Amino acid sequence: MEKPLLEVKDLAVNFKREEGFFKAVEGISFKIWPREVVGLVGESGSGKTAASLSLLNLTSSRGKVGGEVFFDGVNILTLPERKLKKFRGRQIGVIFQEPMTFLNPVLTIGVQIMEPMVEHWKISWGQARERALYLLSEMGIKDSERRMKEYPHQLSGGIRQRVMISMALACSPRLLIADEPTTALDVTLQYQIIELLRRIREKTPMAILLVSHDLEVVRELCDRVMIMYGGRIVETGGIREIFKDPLHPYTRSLVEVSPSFERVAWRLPGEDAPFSYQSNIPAGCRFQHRCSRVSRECKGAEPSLKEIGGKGWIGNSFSFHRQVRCWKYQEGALEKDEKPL
Amino acid sequence: MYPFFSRRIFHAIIVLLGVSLLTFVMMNLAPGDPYHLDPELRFNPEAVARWKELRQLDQPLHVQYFSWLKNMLQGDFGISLVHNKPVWELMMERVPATLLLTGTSLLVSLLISIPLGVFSALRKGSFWDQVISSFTLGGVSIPNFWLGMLLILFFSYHFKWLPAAGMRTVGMEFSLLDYLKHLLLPTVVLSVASAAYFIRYVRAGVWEVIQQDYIITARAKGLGDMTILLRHVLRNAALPLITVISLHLPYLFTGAMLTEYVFSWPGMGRWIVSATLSRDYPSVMAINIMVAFLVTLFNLVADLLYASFDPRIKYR
Amino acid sequence: MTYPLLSVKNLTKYYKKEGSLFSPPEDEVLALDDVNFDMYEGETLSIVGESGCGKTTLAKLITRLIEPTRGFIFFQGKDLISLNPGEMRKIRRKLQIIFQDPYASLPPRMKVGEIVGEGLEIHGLFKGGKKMELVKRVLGEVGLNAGDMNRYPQEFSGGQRQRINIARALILHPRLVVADEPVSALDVSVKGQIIKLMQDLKENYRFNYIFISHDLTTVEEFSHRVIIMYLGRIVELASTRKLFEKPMHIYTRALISAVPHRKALRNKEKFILEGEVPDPRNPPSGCHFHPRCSFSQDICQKERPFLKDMGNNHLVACHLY
Amino acid sequence: MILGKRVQKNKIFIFSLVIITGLFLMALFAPHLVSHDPLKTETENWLTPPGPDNWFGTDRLGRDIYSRVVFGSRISLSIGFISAAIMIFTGTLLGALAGYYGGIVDNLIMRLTDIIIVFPVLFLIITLISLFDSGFIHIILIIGFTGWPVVARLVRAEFMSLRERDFVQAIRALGASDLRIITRHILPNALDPIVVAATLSVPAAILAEAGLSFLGLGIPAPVPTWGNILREAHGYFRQAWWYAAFPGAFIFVTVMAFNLLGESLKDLLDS
Repeated sequence: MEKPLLEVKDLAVNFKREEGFFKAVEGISFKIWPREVVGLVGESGSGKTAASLSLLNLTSSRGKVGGEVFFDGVNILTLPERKLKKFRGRQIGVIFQEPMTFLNPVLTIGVQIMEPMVEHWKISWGQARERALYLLSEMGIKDSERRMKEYPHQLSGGIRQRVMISMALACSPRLLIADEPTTALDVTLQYQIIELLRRIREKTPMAILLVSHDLEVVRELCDRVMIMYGGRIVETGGIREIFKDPLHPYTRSLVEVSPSFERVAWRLPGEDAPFSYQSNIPAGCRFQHRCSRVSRECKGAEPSLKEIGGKGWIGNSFSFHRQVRCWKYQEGALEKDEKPL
Repeated sequence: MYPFFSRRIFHAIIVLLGVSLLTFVMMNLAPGDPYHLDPELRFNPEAVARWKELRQLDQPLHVQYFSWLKNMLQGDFGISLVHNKPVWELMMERVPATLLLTGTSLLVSLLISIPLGVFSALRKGSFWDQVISSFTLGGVSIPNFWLGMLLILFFSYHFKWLPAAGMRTVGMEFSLLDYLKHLLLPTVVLSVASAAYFIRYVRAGVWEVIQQDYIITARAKGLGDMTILLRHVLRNAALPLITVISLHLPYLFTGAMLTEYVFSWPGMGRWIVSATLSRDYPSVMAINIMVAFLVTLFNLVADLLYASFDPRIKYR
Repeated sequence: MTYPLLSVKNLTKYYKKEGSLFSPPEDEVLALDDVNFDMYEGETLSIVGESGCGKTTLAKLITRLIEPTRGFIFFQGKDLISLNPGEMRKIRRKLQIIFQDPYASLPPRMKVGEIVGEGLEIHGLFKGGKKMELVKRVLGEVGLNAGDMNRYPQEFSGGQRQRINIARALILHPRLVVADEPVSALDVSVKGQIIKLMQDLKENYRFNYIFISHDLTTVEEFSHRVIIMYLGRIVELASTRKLFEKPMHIYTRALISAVPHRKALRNKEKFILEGEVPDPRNPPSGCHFHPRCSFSQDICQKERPFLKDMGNNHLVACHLY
Repeated sequence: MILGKRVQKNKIFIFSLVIITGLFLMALFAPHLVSHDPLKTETENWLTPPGPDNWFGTDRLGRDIYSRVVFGSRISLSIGFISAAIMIFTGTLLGALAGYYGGIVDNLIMRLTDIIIVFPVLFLIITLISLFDSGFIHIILIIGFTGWPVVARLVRAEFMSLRERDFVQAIRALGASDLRIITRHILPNALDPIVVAATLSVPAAILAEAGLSFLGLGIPAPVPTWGNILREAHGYFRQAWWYAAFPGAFIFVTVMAFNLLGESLKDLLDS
């Protein structure tokens, strides 16, 4: 059987703040298999971006990353910076959310696409140029020769995001982390980028971790999804199961707004979490303040991430479990939940 | 790109015209008439009238301004009331000395401040960063004329290593070493404040750049630290520094004036003080115009440099 | 006689900085090109389009936060553009705006009570205790507590801040509220709550609102009519039901196609657009949409299509019809 | 509030405040602190080194340098404060008008600023002083009215960006008048950088006055100012190091204290 490409164990990210540490991500564990496309969904502040960037130790200097990240069996978090650099860009590529700020304004996009190849493959700029041109045309950019000489501010939003993707794919990484790749774009462009990612997914033997706040985007591309809330994973499962039968109340609130959701909506009574919810973590379930079905046990202790039901399969080689972090499912209380309130 | 250049040059011309107008207004605010200082003219109305006619002082103000401006453009700044020599000649004797001093210290302070500032930003909060920050605080706070006196006390009077005054040893034949020796202390004194000021900006600028999203991108590509620093950080941090230098220039001249005074450096700074004390208005105004002209010129060059380095401006 | 609550005639806005001696003349940027529509009492009108379509410009023009290049805005029969600043300030009581960004739209150093009550003070309506009482009541109505009056905006989440914004606008009992993407900065689970709140309040306060959005799905539930905009122009205007049932303009169809997993469209043809919205500094000739339109003909490049009534007040600007 | 806690934690802020308060008290109670009449000459005691009778030594006329330095603080601080106040007031007013109204108003004000700013400050001050004489009031006014352009540029930039912010637009949409928008909404939010600029203007004014006096263009002798003492010391300091050391050190410490205060204020207000 194949080994997982990425195995994350107990990942934690803490940010140093004036008032002490603030836990952005706490105890996250998951695996990504080769060629698999996994979604990581959560609202702003849920820790999804911190979690994805911490895989390569790219959080700012104030962020402390804990836990283990095995890439192809190597624990890359324990590597010295010098060796970790060999993974960044080469084994794992990253697409960022806002192409305008994540591209260097004073360098031509050509240089920015070529530099990871020059760095990792030790090839000449001339050789890198060939591949850069190829990548740009693969991204559907016409007159790539001219584009190579342009600066980010001269490009439109859609082209910038394509440049960003070319950059991440430059060294043919084995894992692609895409952090909200469509969020900054207009609706019709989002669609184009999703289609582009779908094509890339079919053409390259690359695994993708797609980070997004939008379950619909994830649904378009992913096999499997993990839902985060308050720095924790609250539910995981195959994308179809999640849409058909969301277990965690938070997941349910996300799925309910989907136009295709056909069941009775619960409607969350609670407001979105007050902005400091992470510095002031409640005892018990983190979702309790917004949950419509909160009971006494939810306020006592935090539920664990529990495996539910049998194994799911991706293709026929990788298996996974459905998991949920909610008291309702801790003691086989499944039936109770089936009836809408 | 060319519209930007021509507009910028036009702007500089407008500023210079404003400068000349302001100077002209100040000159006309001068109490009494300059000829009052001349005992021969003082009690001789006919001579006064002739004197006035000669200098076109009987014309309306705007005519006077334009003829003054015309003269000035031809290098005629009038006659010094004290030295009885054309101001232009006096200026040509002194401008090079000031430019030598300010130029050297600008260069020195940049050579010191860029590496220190970059280092400080990369190691923000470290022991050495704090040492450098303390130095910059002292540097911007210390009155440079006092610093000059202290240095003279130590290096000239106490240790007798370096000369305390002038540009060269009087009566000695030209020697580069002698020049450099004379230049050393004034340069140090003048550079301290500028270096401190530049370090702060370089530090803040580099720190800001390394917070930017595109630095995360560069790191995510697995680039080496040196590549990131040189290609991604410094290129972006260097641009604002050009502006900072040009904004700092007037302060450099102010510092030069005091430094020249302390070290008896034969430049414009010392001259404007003596000219002011002796109410030699043509000289005072000429110096003002000259300095403002130099600053404007440098600002213009800085802006054009900035524009040709920053792709975002080039295409506007 | 009944006249429309709001009537927009030939409204055009170019952003342009006149080149002076000292600053560069900037290229003319097209924001709004000859826009016409009426809005009637009791209706909720939505304006939908992507970035650069002029929807935010339109919001700012209607509330006269910026001046139009050409055109007229009649509000309750009055020509807003001709009003002098004093008259305009008075009429603002009836004409409110809610901004997109809940973080930027509240003054950071004022307490919520002061923020919400400021409108009353400006218009000299209530002061002191009476004012505070009213503020308390309105805060209650938008789902906040009286105790929140003494807190600062930073202490609230995005959704709560948007509630404060709504309270600030509603305390003056406006006739028309222009809501410029009020929920697009909010998380998915909060969006619905804010929209529901606005609908509930509409019943109580009897105001009308223009809802601006980039997202067609958001507006489907509650708006009576929808305007679709593209690069400064209205391309389609119809009742919500008709628009979703029978979208006419290719752009509208593409917008609807872009909504993932829309049941209604699952079996219908999908329109996927190539390319991007063109540069508004240099808009295409003729129909602004023609470079991205797969049905583009010669005429589309030459002539601008005007809005045509296809029956039942379904207006579309396209040479195909 | 949180700011209060941060103030307590910021030792530099407290330290600089203590020094400045000390200097203030010194200026205020100068007559009670001195051991000698700062103007009384005792020629037989000229250039005495520091000792129990004359803590900072005596000058070329036998005057007590300590007493002169203490009295000098009155001039330095009052010039520093009043000139800085003029700079801030003028700069804020003009910067606010330019930034809020834009257009012609902005163009006129900014062109004036451009023109003044290319003159090195001290050159301009000296020139003006040669025209108006160097009385106490004149010096304060001249330093104040030549220092505003920097403040004006800063305030203008703040106003321009605040004017476009949503919350200001929202107040405008409520029907508020320009005066209300400027005073109640823009100014309070632009206050932080103005406060910092004000703190940093004081040492700039103090240095300008000291430099002026040092060049002999400041307040005429025999009034003791730190710059004046340094000027007199210029001819004597090789024999009498104390002549220059003490007044200079006082300028240094005062300027540094204000710079520190400004820096720490910036840190406090930024976060």
